[in-house]
Amino acid sequence: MRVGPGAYLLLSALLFGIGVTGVLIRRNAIVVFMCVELMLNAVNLSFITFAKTNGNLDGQVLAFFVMVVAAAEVVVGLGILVAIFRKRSSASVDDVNLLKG
Amino acid sequence: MLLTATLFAPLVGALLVAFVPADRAQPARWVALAASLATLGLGVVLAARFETGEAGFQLGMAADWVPAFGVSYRVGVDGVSLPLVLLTTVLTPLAIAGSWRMTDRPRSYLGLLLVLETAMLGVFVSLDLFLFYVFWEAVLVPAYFLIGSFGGQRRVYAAVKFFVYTLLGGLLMLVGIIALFWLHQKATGVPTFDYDTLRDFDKAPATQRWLFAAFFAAFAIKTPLWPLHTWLPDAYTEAPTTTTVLLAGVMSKLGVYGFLRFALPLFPDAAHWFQPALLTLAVVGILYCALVATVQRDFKTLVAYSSVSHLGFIVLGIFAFNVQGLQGGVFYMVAHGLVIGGLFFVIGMLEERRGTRRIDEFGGLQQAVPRMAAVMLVITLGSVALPGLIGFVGEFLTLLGAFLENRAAAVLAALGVILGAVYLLWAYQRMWHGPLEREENRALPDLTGREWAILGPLVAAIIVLGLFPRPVLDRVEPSAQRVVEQTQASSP
Amino acid sequence: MHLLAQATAELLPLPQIDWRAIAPELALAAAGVVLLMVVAFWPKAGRGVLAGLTLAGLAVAAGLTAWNWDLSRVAFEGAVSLDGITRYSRMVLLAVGALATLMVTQGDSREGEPDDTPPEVFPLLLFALLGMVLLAAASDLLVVFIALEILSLSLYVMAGSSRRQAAQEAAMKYFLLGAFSSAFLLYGIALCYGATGTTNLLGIARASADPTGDGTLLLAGIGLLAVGFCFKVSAVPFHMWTPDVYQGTPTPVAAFMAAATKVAGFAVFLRVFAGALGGLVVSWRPVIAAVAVLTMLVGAALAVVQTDLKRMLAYSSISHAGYLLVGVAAAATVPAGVSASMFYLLAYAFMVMGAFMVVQYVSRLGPPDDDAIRERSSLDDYRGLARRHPWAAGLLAVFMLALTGIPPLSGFWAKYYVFLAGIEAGLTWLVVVAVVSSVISAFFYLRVLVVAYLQEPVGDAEAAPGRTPVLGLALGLASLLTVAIGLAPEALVSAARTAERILG
Amino acid sequence: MTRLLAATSAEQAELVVFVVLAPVAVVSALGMVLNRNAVYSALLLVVNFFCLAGFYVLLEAQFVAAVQVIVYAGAIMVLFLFVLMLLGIGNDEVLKETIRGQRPAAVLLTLGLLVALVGALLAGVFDAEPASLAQANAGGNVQAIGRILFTRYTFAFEAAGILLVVAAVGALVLGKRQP
Amino acid sequence: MLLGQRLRRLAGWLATLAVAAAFVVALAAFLELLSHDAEGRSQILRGYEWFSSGDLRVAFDLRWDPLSALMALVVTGISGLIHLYSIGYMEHDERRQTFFAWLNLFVASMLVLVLAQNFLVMFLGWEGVGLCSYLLVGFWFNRRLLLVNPLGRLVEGEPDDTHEVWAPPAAKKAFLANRIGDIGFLLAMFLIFATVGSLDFDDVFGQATGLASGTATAIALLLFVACTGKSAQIPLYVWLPDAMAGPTPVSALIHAATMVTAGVFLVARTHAFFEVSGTAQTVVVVVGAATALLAALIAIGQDDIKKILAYSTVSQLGYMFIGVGLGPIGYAAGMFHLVTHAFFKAQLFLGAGSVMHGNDDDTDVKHFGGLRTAMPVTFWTTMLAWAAIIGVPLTAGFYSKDQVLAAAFEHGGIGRLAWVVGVLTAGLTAFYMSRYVFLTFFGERRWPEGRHPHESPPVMTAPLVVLGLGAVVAGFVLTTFTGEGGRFQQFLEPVLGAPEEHESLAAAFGLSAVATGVAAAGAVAAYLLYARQVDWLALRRRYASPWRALADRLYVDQAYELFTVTLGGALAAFLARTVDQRGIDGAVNGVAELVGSGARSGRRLQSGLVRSYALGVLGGAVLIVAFLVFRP
Repeated sequence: MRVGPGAYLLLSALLFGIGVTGVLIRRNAIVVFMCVELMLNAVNLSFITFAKTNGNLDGQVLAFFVMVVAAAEVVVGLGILVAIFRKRSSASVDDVNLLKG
Repeated sequence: MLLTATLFAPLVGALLVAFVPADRAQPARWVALAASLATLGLGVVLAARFETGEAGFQLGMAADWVPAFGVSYRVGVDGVSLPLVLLTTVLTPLAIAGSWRMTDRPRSYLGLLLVLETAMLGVFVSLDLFLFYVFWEAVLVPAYFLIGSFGGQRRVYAAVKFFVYTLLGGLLMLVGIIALFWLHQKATGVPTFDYDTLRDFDKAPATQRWLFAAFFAAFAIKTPLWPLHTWLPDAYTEAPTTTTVLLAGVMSKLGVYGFLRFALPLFPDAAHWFQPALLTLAVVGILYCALVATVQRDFKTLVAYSSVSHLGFIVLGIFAFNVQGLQGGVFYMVAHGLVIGGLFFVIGMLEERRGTRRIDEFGGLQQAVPRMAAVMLVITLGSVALPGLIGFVGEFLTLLGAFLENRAAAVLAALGVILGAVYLLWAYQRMWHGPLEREENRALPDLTGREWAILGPLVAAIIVLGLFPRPVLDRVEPSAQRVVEQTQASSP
Repeated sequence: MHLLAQATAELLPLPQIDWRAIAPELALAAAGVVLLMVVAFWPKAGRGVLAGLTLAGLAVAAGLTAWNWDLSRVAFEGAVSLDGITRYSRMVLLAVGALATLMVTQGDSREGEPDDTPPEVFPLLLFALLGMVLLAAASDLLVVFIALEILSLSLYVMAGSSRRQAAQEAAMKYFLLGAFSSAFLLYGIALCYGATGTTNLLGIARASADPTGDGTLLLAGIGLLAVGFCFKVSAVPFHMWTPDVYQGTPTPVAAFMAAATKVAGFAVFLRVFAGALGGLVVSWRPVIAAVAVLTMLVGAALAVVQTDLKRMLAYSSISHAGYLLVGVAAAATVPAGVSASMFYLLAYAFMVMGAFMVVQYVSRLGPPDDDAIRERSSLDDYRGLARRHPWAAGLLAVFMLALTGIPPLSGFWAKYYVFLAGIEAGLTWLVVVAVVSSVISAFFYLRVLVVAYLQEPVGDAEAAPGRTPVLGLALGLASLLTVAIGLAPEALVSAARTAERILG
Repeated sequence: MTRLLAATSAEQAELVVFVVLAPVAVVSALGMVLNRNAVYSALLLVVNFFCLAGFYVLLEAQFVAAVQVIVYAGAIMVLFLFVLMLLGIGNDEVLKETIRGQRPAAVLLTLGLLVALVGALLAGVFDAEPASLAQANAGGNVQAIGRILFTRYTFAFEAAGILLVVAAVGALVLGKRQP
Repeated sequence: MLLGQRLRRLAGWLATLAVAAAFVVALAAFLELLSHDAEGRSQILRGYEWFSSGDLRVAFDLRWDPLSALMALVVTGISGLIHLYSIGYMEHDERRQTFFAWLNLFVASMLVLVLAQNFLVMFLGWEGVGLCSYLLVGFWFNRRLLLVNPLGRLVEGEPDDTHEVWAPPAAKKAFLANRIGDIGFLLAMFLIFATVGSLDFDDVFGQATGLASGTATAIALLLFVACTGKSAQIPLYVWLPDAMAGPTPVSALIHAATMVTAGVFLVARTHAFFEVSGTAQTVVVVVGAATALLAALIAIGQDDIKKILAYSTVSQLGYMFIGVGLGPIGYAAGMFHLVTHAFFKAQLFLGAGSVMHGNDDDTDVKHFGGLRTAMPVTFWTTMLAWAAIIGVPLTAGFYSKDQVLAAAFEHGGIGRLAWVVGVLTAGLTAFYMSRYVFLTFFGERRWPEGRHPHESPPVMTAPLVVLGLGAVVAGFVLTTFTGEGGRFQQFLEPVLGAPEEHESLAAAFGLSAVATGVAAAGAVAAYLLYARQVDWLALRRRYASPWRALADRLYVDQAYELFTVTLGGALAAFLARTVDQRGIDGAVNGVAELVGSGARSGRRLQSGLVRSYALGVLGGAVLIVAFLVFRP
């Protein structure tokens, strides 16, 4: 009995799904954004696992790049959220629907 | 080269009109008229240079346009298209003269009329399927604006309906054209839209049917064939009358011309396969629209329906696949163009005078405007195909052709001839005969010099071509004969 | 010293940098940085100056593109590949960038209002372009992902930097959904990597070619990749952000998004699906075809009921994405699919930018109102435009007819070419759907003309839009291109033909 | 003999760690999603990231694990918390759903996605024998990563640089000039 | 022919001279024709080619043979006189020149019709005369004319004894009825061309004998349809009485003497087909006989003098058709009756016109009486014509009618039936014509106060005299040479062929005696009823319902009206309002509406909420991935 890559992949998929659900059901924009981060990390887990199954390090490098991208995204994203919050002090994604139809 | 000049002269005229300062209406009118007359002149030269008795295309010109797509600029006329070209070049100046009094943005109006002329001429002379399609769609734009921005009450509805309806047909035809092009390229490796090439390369009957159906969509809607006709009464009725003259006089011929020039020679087997269906549609259209016309209250709508009915005869003649039918069909196109043009012109003049087209607003007009009544009578009789007038030759030949091919169809269509007399004479009686009861009708002025200049040529043509149709018929015959041969089904 | 160099060399072999291959990108990056410096250290620099510098940068990049024109190779160990798609998209993107720069310079704020975009928008525009050209050239999924993020982040910021509330809402929606979908894309990359052991497109192509294993994992990855790309090109059902974002963001930015994002998105779409995954076409073609059908019909149908021109253009851009997807579906088996799509992108880019330019022009009409939450782009603002601004109306007509696909305007050839490709690929049914969709779309394009031409103006004459020389120039260029391509498409078509061979 | 024992013990160790960490990761993730207080959510996410770091170690990705702890759990999450505090929106969020049918739809679709993904994994590399990264990691994981990072991934690396510039500019633009 | 206002007064004379000239030319040509022997008696004048298509060639060729010569003479002669008459009759009409222009146009078309050498040119004339009839009937397009209510002001609930109608509807009715017939002509031509491959008379009749009887029957019947239209036979006769709305000279020329006989001429001209098909002949005879009887009956019930004459015309045409329907034996007789009828019926109409002229355009026999003193010339000439039509021995009518009946009797079979009907009709004819004469010229004066009946000017009476004499003499002149194998028949033989054998004189005498007797009985009955002091109005009231049946033309017109106007109109309205607008156009707009509603509902999905958009993304992703993973 040992831990195969399948376990990690399943876990990663599970975390990804949880992240997705979070995005869909949370209203606080920042929490939604956190859920996106969770999704990215779930993917990272897959990358690392695949790196092991494939026996090369590319996966790890990819995971590294993903972190860089995530960092950049966070900066810009939080910037936008802050700007919006300044206009009308609510962080609920449901409150922004001037544009529809 | 001459043909190209004829083709684009109106477009040049339109540009010149556009450069006339916005506030000067009169010069714009003169420029437009001059341009259209110049086109007419070129058309006449064209006819003079035309070799009677030649079946093939003449006076043509060919040049690459988009070699990457195998699209070329190839134009030419034969006996079938020449009369239609002339019809177009004749009606346009008259239409421009007819809109002389128009005060609402005359510049744009006349410019659009000229653009429309070029587009329609293009359809008649294109010998490259792609070029043909381009002109085919190009017709829509000026027509749309003419109907939509200068028309009557429900003009927007009419214009959009017309545009969308026709566009649907056109695009389906485009699919057909592309498919044909692709089949040819796959078979021979040569990418080309050239008319003759695509006609001579043989296609499996099954394929032909699909392609024919695609072309049918465009032509049947444009003609229009029953039951695809409902855009037409709206469009004709709402359009300003001089536009209606061009729509009914020339544009309605595009569809039948398409059948004659493309659908038949390109897909002979399919044409035979579809023949019964088309004859049926034509006959139904003839009778149905004639009946519907009888109860119209607006004379313009009445004439619109009559036009659908008459085009049924043309389709009947074309799908008779014999020289009488085809020749008669082409002659009928010319006749119908002149006659219905005249009808709409007279309506327009009445509308100018009285501001209405409702039949029951008139009555006894012959007393007030006897000359107009006389002219109208000639035109009406031409429309009911009285022997000796232009309408008869076409109707006789088309019906004869149909009779030789399918007796039942011809007999039923002949009933349409009676109905045609019914609604037109009844309308004539209600508008021009009887007592002059309405006060506002008493003081109507009779035809002015300008109006004589418009109607005179038409009436003359209606009578002269009725008694001496051969100048037209002789030029048509060889080409019609050729089409008949090309339409022979390869596999009986 | 020498020894040290040797030591480091064997310890860490210095990478081969193929400078020439990425020269245009470098130029863009450099220009971007320079502009940043200018904005930072010379706050009083007018928009004219910035615009001039931007255009200069674009010009240099264009020059380098031309210099690289017949360069055809895979550089950076398969990270980027220079082939037809790359250079064609570079050309189109740079042109679009130039037009967008002009629009931004004019701005859509009236006299007496502060500019609604900060000066940083110029460098951001350049960086966005950089991301797009990279995306078009990327032949490694990682580079694809990074390039995608570069352009997305720039666009988020450009959208959000407007003072208008609607713009910020648009930015937030775009950002959240973009991040969400890029997570899917990333998962797709992960699965592809897991299935093939590499993210390099050439490697993936090689791996997908050999029949070991049933490739389900790879297919799942492909599906997720498709999700990511479809989101970027706003295909149904991943389109819902599009109308809100286009309507909310400042018109120049919206135009830039509509034109440039599509170009880049479809470039990569083609490279990945038609190129690397061409071997699996039988598996993914149904998906793309289905998405295409949905996209064409939904886009056209929803556009019919819009009352705001920007929003309507957004839906129209959705339906156009549908036509392009027809090209993509065909591309794997028919080379014409690739060139058709590229040509379509070219034609579409200028048409849609032109349309947005007219919107920008009209949005400047009327009295200034500083705290408007969004610009005036309601159809009612176009009533009787022909009477008061005949030229604007005329150009609007040109662009609308081109978008409808009326010959002889550029849009017609584009549509024709895509239809041709579709029929060649045996997707005639798809083409017929496209026909139906374009008939539906005629309704709303005409509706604009109806409003502009056939309806009487409401209210008294609005204040003049002020002098708009730059916008006028941009409009002139866009319309000129639209008409010229329509009359003589030959050169650009044959140029597109060179894109048919996809390297890695 | 001893090597064998060692090997098995290593595997057993991996098993133990996994069995311990996996539930924690899942629970923390669920907690993050379900907790009505944003701050707690953030903290739970941090926990989750630590677990992930643990997995990375198990999967012979020491460098990434370190970056995960430093960059993610450290920098990024701190940024999140900082913004939460700044905007003072750490307070409780009403969890009542307002969009009709959103939650069931969300859950169902997520399950659907999971089913599809799991299907793919099962068909794919599910029980593939994990290759060893031994020779790849020869000379240390960090060195190895550095090597390919600066050879095969040079271009991506430079691109990432641009990305960060954009992010910086973006933060600048979004942060300044608010009335 | 449209002359300026100044020349208006001259117009009539010019027109008359033109026709007279035509007559002279025709006469000359006729004499020249007589100079040839039988074979040489059909000459063809080649004209230019009208149009051609494929193997169809149509040229304006004219034919001059005994038949056409005969018709040409009748047409030009009679119309010359009527032109002259019209000068006086139309004196006070300000659109005289138009009138004469159209009248001449008519003569021209009629000549084209009779001289044509091929079917299409004949059709040209055929439709041309129809057009002229349309124009001339509707000439007073805006004048009220009074139609007499047959019951007079004698039935309760009849406020007025007249009601107004307009000429235009009558004109239209005439044209349409003709149109229906013309379609028969058209189809006949198609069938001929389809089977024979030419429309030239020589080619066609050359091959006619070789035709399958089925085809021949079809052609013949189609042609006969045309005849029923043009010559007012059952079922298309209804237009002729209405056509009386036109000026009386028109009625005389077109609707009595010339145009309406074109049908008879057509049958004679195309006899080849009828001979091949016995069926067609039978049909012609039966229709002719039925029409003769029916029209004669209806004529009894009419009070409008022009209507009486109109129905009489219809009835007499029936006789002619009986004649030409019988085959070679009857052609000559039919044509003979055509000629004589032209004389006396023209006279009767002109006489009636003269009566109206002298009585303020009144047409109601009830308002006349005792006019013989007031208008002697009119009276006497009318009496001559009367004698002719009822067949007083030695008058033209006697001879021609007698020949028709004799031919019918001798033909046997259906001919015998036709003979019986013919004799019966002769009696009825005598009755209603006598009624007309008695009520108009005899008895006490019934015209209203303040009316001063007066004789017409010589320009009108002169033609009356000529025609009246003609009515008496024509028959005599022609028959004295006729009888057995007489000139007239011989003259026509080259065209119509010769009958087989001749009837015995005795039988012929017996037959004519019977006919004459019956006619005399009819005349006497009329005399007893209308010329004595019988209160015929009282009788009319007592037998109101049978009378009304006659007066209302046995309800035939009403039936037609119900069928065409009411039902046809309803159908058209249904098609236009329901099928076209709701059905077809509704479907078209429905599609558009469908798109619109679909879009509106789709719009609701676009809620503006990020999370629903995300849901969309996820949904799409699930579908795509699931499809790719679990590939069908």
